[in-house]
Amino acid sequence: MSRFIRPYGDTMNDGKVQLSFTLPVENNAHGEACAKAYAETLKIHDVAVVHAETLSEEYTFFVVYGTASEQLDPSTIKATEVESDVMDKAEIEAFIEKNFNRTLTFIGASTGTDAHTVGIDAIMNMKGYSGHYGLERYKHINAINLGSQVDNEALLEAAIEHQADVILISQTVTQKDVHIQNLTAFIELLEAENKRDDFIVIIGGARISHHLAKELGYDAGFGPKKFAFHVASFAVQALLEKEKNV
Amino acid sequence: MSRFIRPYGDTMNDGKVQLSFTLPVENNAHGEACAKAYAETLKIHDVAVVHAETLSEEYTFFVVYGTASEQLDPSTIKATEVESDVMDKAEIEAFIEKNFNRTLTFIGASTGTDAHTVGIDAIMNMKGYSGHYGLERYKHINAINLGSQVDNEALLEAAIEHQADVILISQTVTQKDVHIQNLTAFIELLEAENKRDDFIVIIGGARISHHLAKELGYDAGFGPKKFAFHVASFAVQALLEKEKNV
Amino acid sequence: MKLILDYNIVEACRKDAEIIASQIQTMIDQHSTVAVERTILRMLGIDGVNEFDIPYVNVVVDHIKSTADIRKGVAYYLAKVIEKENLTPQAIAEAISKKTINLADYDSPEKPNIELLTPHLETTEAQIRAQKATRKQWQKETQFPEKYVIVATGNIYEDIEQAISAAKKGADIIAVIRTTGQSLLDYVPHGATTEGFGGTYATQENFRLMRKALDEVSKTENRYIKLVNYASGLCMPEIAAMGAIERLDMMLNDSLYGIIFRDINMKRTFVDQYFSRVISAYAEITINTGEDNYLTTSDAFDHAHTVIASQFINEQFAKKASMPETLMGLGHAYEIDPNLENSFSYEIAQAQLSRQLFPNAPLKYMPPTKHMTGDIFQGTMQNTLFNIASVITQQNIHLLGMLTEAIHTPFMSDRAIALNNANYMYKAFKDFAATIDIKEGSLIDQRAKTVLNEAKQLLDTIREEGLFKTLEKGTFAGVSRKETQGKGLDGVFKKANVYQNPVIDRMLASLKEGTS
Amino acid sequence: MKLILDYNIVEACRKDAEIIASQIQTMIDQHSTVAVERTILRMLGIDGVNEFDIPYVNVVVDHIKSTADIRKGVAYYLAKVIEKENLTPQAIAEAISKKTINLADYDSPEKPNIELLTPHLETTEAQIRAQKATRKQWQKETQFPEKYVIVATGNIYEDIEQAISAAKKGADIIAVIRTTGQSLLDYVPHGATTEGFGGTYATQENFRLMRKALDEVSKTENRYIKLVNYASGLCMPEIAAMGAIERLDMMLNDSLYGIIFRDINMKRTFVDQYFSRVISAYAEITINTGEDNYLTTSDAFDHAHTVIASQFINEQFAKKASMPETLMGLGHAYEIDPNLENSFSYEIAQAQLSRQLFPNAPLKYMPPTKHMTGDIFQGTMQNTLFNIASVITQQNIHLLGMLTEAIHTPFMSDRAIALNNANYMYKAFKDFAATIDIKEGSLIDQRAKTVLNEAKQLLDTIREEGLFKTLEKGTFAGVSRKETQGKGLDGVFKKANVYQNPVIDRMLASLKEGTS
Ligand code: B12
Ligand code: B12
Ligand SMILES: Cc1ncc(COP(=O)(O)O)c(C=O)c1O
Ligand SMILES: Cc1ncc(COP(=O)(O)O)c(C=O)c1O
Repeated sequence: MSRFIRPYGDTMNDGKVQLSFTLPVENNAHGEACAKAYAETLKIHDVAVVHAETLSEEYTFFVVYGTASEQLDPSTIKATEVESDVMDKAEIEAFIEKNFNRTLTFIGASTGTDAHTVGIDAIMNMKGYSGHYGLERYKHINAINLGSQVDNEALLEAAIEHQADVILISQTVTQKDVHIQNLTAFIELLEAENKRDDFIVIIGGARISHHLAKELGYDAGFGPKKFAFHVASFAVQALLEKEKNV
Repeated sequence: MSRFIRPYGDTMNDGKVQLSFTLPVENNAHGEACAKAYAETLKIHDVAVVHAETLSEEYTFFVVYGTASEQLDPSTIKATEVESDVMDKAEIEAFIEKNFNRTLTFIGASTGTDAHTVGIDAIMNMKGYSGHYGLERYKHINAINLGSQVDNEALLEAAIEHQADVILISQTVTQKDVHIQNLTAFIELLEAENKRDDFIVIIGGARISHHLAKELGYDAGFGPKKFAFHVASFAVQALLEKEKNV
Repeated sequence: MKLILDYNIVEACRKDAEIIASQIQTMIDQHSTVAVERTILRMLGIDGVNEFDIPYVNVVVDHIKSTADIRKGVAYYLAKVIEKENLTPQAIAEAISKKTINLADYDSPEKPNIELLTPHLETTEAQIRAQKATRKQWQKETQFPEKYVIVATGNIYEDIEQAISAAKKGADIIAVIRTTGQSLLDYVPHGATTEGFGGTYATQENFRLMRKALDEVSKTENRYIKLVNYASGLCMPEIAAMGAIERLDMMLNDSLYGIIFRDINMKRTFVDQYFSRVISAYAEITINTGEDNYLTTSDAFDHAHTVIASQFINEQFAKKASMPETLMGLGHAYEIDPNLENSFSYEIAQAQLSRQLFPNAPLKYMPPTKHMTGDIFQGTMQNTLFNIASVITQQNIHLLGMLTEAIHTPFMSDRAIALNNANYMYKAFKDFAATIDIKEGSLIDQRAKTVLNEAKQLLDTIREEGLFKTLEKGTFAGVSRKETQGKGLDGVFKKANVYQNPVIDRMLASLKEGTS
Repeated sequence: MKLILDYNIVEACRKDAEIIASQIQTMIDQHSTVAVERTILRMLGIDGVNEFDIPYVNVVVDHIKSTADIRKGVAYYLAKVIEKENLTPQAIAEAISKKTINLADYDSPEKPNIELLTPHLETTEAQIRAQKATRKQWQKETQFPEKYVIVATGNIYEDIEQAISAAKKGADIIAVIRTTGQSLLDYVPHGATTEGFGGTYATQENFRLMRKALDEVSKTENRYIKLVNYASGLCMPEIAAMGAIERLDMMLNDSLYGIIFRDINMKRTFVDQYFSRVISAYAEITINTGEDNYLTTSDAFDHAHTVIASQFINEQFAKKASMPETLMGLGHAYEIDPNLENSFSYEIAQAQLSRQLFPNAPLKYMPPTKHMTGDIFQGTMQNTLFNIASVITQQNIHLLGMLTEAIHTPFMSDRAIALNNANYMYKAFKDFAATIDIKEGSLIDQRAKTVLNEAKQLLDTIREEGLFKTLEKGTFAGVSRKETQGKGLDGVFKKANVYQNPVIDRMLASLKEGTS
């Protein structure tokens, strides 16, 4: 069903939005007028600059409320979502038992200079996160967590050495798109070594989405509020699919 | 000098903005995708939906960061500002002494059903506001504050009766533009009675700008952080101007 | 955490306040108002509007005012008509509207047979009792403190959407803010409405619609959600009656607010208030008083004692109306200037003082409003401090502060943020008050004592001069009002000898017997 | 507001920690590292990079490692060369780079005349003393608590813009966060840099540029603005020396952080840390330890005692380096889970415990990070509670929490909001702590006692097993590290008999005499 929506303040489709931004202008009437004009370039009208704060002589922070008249038909919006069924731990274990004649190896790391391990640990370690056990606790899964600051080269080497089925990469630092550079380099490395088809490769992190993963050439991407069972559900199904196609 | 600016996060012209809004969508991947798409209609790219909160089954609140690539040349932006010189209390008193042979009468009210008096009191009453005395304390000014909930008709009547030079109107409640309706009605009343040129008419309130005042046909408008001396500075100069033109 | 107070001073305050209220009560007992009379008509079952959209209760009262003798009261006339014509009150009202009956014709020296009204009153009373029973069934689920939010879209249907969202986010109480200006109307609008400014019309149909929606969400949330409106302005007792009938749970009800902020005549509203409090007591509706508003115009530090003094007076006014302390939602507010050094400590002194002075009252604690600005982040911090103060001084009716207070009436999301804020503070500070003592002689201790002493002095003065004089002097909120001015004075009249208000008599009797 | 503690337990903790630190100190005294040697070279005035952008200090040390005997130390070789060639240290380094000198040629059985290095060291020491004098002139203006914010744009010039804005909004301390990965570089990059990720390279030129900008803003603001960087990673003591020379005022400096979170070899970093703390003590630079980081991976409630135990150990490590308590910025953090009931009370117990255990230390208190989410409004509330906790437990170095912690390194506006938040809480809660007592037996009291007892037990265990074993067991932050693994181990060597570190000797002597 197609319908058009706008933001909602207190009346359907009133279009109310809040913005805040800093402009390199002085905090005076002219600066406020610039803030208003800038909000208007973003298709906001009836702009109220409700707060202007001096950050230094040449920078002012503004809080703005206004009305956005653009509309959106939600039925035209597709979320790029991981498409496999979500199973729980027991179901995944049964699935492996049924479909594979072996233990599956998942190898993971936080790569590059990224020292954040909490995310990858959440997925891989025994304890898990938020009450969801990590892969280490799954029957028929051999989970190898290389920790953090692992070079792309070292990760690939280890994956080959352990005959991994699935590679898991965590990236947390995203400033200046350092994660994109790092993730792109890994895919290029895989391709250069002619190994892209040897593994299911999954990425994750606070700013990682499935959409981004697909764009970069990965099999899947998982962001916040995703746990081991989400990741394993996808991985085992994707593996089966892959092995069928061989 | 013309230069182009964008919002500033941590690097000149990086275009970083923060938005928040509610959409009538469910809080799930599709809802987030809608939020992202909506932000994109507002010319924001690299949208990160950093927070999604369920308000009820069909409404979700989003906090979004992204990059606005529109740019603005501040030199093209003109702030509608009250153009008179700003004088202090003593200067205003001297100005009246020099230019008028009489005490000037200012009559003010919070009109319609508006019961907010703090704003008009801030301008008119002895005590003033934020350390700036109100008009009542000015030599050569007769300040008559009719208080709140004053009908447009009653205000005009009183202004005529007291031979007011200046009419001051305060409007605080702005929901559904009730202040615009009320202020438009007063100008229409003045014109219907052929009295528009008998007074300098000034409006004020938290959401009143000089820009709005001019649009509605008033002589000036004053918002937050404007005090009696601002208002009186404008009024006495405008009065002099008016009397010269007669 | 307790303040060590001199309870002799507290007792003296109560005594002063009792004398002050008694002085006014003498005046109240001698007068009635058009609003009181319309309320009696509503209790008799008269409802609806005529072809000119004028409520029948107004039609009847206006008719008596213009053609008969209002000083005798509506009960007098209706009893007479019923005796003669055997018509229902509604039919009488309709007949008056159609000008087929003239009440002046029923004026006669005989005493009216007021008992004839009893069956009609009983019908309404039964309805109110049923509502009380329904509320009681839920009440066990009610938790303290109660998180109170407002909806104010101007449109009852949007209000409902907003209220449901708020309830689902944890709100316990929903107040439908009234459109600006309704309090100055000398009638209650009729039907569902969608066009208010800064609030929604209080109409019986709107009450019903919202109560229905809240009953539904109460069921899904398995938690009773209370509904609030305003028994204030020129229709104060009528709205109290409507609320009793439609099961509102709380009513803003404070003459002093109307006098000071709405320029309503003091005699009018004191008389109206007395009746509305009797009704609310009968219907077990909690009232909210408006002392918090003083601090929106006067400085919260300098005028802290005016709030305390006014709470004492409001308490006595409520007692005169046979209201139990458990229904007295006395008001105060976190309006302390955030630029003041030690603002939090001063506020704790004040909030804890109110708490200890009125231990059985479900205190209503208002959030920062006056010092809120367009800086929504700063506003969030102000609301956080307020929430902390509310938890650690154990306030009951906790009005949530909106980060956009200085900008607009709340958006749905503003309310959600406010609820998150309060929920977080409840959790984080749960037992904090129990882990600390206030040192004697400390800033908080001394501040509380100073405020109490100042309140005592003020009450002494008011007792001596009388409340009318105090209001003229502008003691509360710096606003001066005269006994002989203000809106609605022409609706006040001295009762004739034959005057009777069977509603009040029955309710008071029932309250005294404890059978209500 | 004070906790009533058993100071016998406190003393026992200190004694345990002293033993633990002494065990490590034995190892430290027998070893040096490539970073230590490079630091000596820097103190001798060697600066700059060669045509391959390799710092001359690295050129020299690498040369010795590959062609001569690093176990004798750089001082040995330089003294020998100077004796023979009468070259400046810088000239020697350049000659080595050009391969016109081979230090192996200067190896000989005679004792080196280390005194020949003295004039060069004196030049650098004079520079450091001048910087101390400059700082002292300002210091009187310094106020406590100090509001500490980070800049982390990756570009030193943008960092400066951000720092100036922060200083103008009231920040007292500016930390330039270091680019991700620098700590793993075994050299210090050179020159002004504009390309970091999540932070900016620590280079001497960047230090200089920022110090200059802050000196200017200190003048306009009439308040000394302190500068912070990281003496951590594989170049720990070099950066400490650079900081001393360029008048940094504070340095993050904690081996345990590097071991646990950067997988740096423990022997390497303990040796490096000792030297860097001596330098910082000499230069009167406050160090910041990293206990707060433990709670980013371990739960703040369950592992509270690990923070306390580590603070005791860090205190003793600093004492071994002759550092006065007034320079020991021991770390802890408000990482308590906001979903925990009574989170605020538990946190107060913890923060006040640190405060009382280390009364003379300028404690470094870190804001919520782990439990921050994309909900910037909720984040504002979390930061508000943190700020309140900081004020009422009188923390000194108060790192401001950013509402966008979970999203990006701070924008200029994020920092301004953080400063407003802290300023507001300082004012509102100024004397709050003085007005309350913590009840004995209350939640806060009991919690503090429990944590102290647990810390004592942990210290007992560590004393018995040794710190190496403790680190292997993963006691801190749940991360396990082995003595024989980790980055930088190949840069550690046993000192030869002839080994001398004249920098450390001179500095310790001066610190002991109190003439530094
Ligand atoms: C803890 C933490 C640290 C700890 C890390 C300890 C450790 N052993 O991991 C310490 C203190 C060491 C640290 C250091 C630094 N940090 Co840090 N840190 C954080 C913090 C507070 C929490 C991160 C976290 O643990 N989240 C909890 C986990 C469970 O969430 P998650 O990672 O998103 O994981 C979930 C999903 O994303 C997914 N997932 C994650 N990985 C993977 C992988 C796969 C394969 C899959 C399928 C799923 C998956 O599953 C998880 C469970 O749902 C964040 C701020 C914040 N509140 O987010 C900053 C933050 C991430 N840090 C940041 C920075 C800049 C740094 C430093 C670089 C700063 C510096 N210059 O010194 C340093 C150095 C570290 C480095 N080089 O990487 C920035 C990153 C900014 C940006 N967007 O680029 C942040 C956002 C803080 C900030 N605002 O500045 N940090
Ligand atoms: C105090 C207050 C009240 C008090 C008023 C007491 C009184 N005697 O004035 C009380 C409690 C009575 C009250 C009631 C209501 N209020 Co009120 N109230 C406020 C509050 C908290 C502060 C307003 C204030 O005093 N500001 C301080 C003054 C000094 O600022 P100011 O008015 O902007 O004035 C300055 C300038 O604008 C200028 N100025 C103002 N007037 C004039 C006139 C002239 C001629 C000139 C030159 C300059 C000038 O000079 C002043 C000094 O710089 C605001 C929220 C907020 N924090 O802003 C809500 C607010 C204004 N109230 C609001 C509402 C809706 C109401 C009610 C209608 C709610 C209801 N339905 O019951 C009621 C009824 C009142 C009515 N019908 O008007 C809304 C308005 C929403 C909107 N934008 O439409 C607000 C924004 C709160 C909210 N978020 O919902 N309120
Ligand atoms: C006690 C009380 N009554 C009434 C009102 C407002 O309603 P009105 O002016 O519409 O009666 C308020 C508003 O805050 C109030 O506090
Ligand atoms: C004590 C300490 N040292 C160092 C660092 C980080 O710097 P790096 O990993 O770049 O050495 C931190 C980061 O929080 C820290 O707390």
